Amino acid sequence: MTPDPASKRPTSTQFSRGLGAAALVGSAWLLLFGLFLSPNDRVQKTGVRIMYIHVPSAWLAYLAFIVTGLSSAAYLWKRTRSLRWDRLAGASAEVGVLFMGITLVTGSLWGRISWGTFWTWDSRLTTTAFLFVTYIGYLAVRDLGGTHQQRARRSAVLAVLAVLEVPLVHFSVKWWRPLHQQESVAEGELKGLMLFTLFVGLISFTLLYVWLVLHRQRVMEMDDARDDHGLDLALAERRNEALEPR
Amino acid sequence: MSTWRVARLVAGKDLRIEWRSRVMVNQVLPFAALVMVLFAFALDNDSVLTRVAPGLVWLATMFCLLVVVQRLFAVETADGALDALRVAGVHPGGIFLGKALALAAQLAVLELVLLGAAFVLYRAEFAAGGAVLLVTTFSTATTGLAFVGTLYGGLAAGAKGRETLLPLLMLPVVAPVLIGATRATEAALGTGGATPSEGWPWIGLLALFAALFGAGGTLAFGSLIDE
Amino acid sequence: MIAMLNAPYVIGSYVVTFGAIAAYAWRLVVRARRTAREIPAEDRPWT
Amino acid sequence: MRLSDVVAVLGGFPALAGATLTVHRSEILLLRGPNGAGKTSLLRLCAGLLPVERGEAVVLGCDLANDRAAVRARVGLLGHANGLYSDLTVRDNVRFWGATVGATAGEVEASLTRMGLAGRLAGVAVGRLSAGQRRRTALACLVARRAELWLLDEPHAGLDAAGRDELDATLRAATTAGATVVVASHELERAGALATRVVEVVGGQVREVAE
Repeated sequence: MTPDPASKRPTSTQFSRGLGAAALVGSAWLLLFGLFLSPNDRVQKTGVRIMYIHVPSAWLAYLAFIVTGLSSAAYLWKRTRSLRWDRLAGASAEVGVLFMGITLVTGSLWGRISWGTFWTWDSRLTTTAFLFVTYIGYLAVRDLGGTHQQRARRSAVLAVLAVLEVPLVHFSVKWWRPLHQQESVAEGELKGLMLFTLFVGLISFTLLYVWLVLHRQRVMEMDDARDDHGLDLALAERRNEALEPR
Repeated sequence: MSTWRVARLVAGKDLRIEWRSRVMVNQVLPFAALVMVLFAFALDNDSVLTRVAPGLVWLATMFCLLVVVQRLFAVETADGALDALRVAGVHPGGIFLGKALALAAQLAVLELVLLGAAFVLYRAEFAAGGAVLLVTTFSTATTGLAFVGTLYGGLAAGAKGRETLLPLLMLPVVAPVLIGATRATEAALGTGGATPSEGWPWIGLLALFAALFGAGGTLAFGSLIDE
Repeated sequence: MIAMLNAPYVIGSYVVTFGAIAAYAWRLVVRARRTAREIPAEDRPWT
Repeated sequence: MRLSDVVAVLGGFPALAGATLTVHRSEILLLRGPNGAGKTSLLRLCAGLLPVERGEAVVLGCDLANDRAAVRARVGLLGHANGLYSDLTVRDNVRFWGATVGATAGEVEASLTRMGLAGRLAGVAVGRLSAGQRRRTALACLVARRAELWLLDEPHAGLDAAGRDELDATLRAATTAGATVVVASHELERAGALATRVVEVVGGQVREVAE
């Protein structure tokens, strides 16, 4: 007897399975190159190895928030209004928060090695921390309840406001401590195998991002469908209530 | 009814409520003074206190902002007045501007008291040359805070009783005001050898902040309090 | 190689990263299975 | 006002499950039915507070699905909550709600008199009033709002005999002036005498009641 594959992996398709496999292979490569095959950096020594995960996760987190902002705008715009945009925004924000959390943890571990401290009030770091908190708030607002349309409208407005907020926070923090080192990451110095490893990291994080968002978004769609389905059942029950003799 | 008339009506109503209930005078201002005293306990050093006085004034303002915003929307949700406002069909942008106006007026009083407390308790020094900058800083920062406070307060109130979310949503957003207003106030008071000319760029940031959230709030407030 | 300077920090960051992603992905799959049982197949248009 | 097969959802629960109802101009319609039948939801839906999930709802000639803003200013809703500011006086409350539709000072005073609130009571903060007096104040606000469609949820609750008489007279006067009134009430005798038509709400649906 073969189990129904659809119920074991309800959110996967051939495409997403391929994507997942590619993401796994990419991650394995990243581990291999990042931890073993790539050489130590002259300046950063072993610290550079953290960069292979830190930089891609930071980039993808920013990309995720851009996707959230754009799809929220697409939801608010009347002609493209669809709950699909809302779900994409939500899924992307959730994965973005995950990656941003990873960015903060790996960043402070890297900072401990390179600067001797877990945290500095660098504008990039601080903006990142604020983004993290802002999108945690965004996810909390998504959970507030109400109809799907209410959820979508509230959170879309919030996401667009967050887009306004980010540059303001960034520039205010930047002017606040102007004397700090500008470049915290020495991407420009990476060459050869190190650059290749960073590239592997970027590819595999992109694959992971797409896979996670795709599945998260499908789970949300199922949740929404379940709510609608529940409504139909409740509706039928409610109608029977009226038929009962009094 | 025009947006401005709605704004005037709502602001007048909120200030009248404030005048009658005296929550600001009897509760928020004592709380603000208390916070200023507690800062002194925590920092326990006169020269440090004088140095950080502008920052503490604005930090205390942020804390009180949370309290005032919650009160601002509690009067609407307590007896279903928010629903009634929605049914009354008044322009939501007008409600936003009106409530922001009332909030700004209350914040202005609060900030005056906090600034006075900083002079008395922390021995902050006043430089006459920075008076214009000081007034400009306080008015632009207050405008920005009032817009953000009303916007996020409305979001929390529209979401029915989830006011606990307010600090999490609002504090990250007002961070630029905290930074900008602190630096500009330092420049105006000459704290730590700062000069007024260092303060003016921050006014630009504060004004941009106020303009962005004022416009955003007027447009978006309807969809936040609706339903 | 693996016996390197600051190994706890480097390895720790890899463990945190892939641990967090794997935990999140696992949670997604579990949730998907649970929800899928409650809805008819036609509500999954991608299959 | 016309509802056809309207479904409305409140917190995932179908408060209205296919309600169909037509209300004519100048009618006083009584909604009766057990608790939880959907009376309040029906009123809130007509006021544009509850979104129409399915079906069609046309109120005062405007489709609620896309023109709620146009309806809102023209209806008056008295829900379970009074929608009053407890720190303000009776007069201030009526003046504020009247001002949202541009009522003059004379109209405000007339509304206060109508509900027996003129005089000393008008200067008292709403928070210090009894429940019945608050209800009167809310009704006075509604009078000042000059609505074309009055939606009243248990308006008689808490009112004394004089207040009920004043309310009934007010509603009759409003319908004579061309307004339409929908009342949800459990006090069938009182409201039944007032109403020109009665329907029953059960299980989120509306049933006509044979006279």
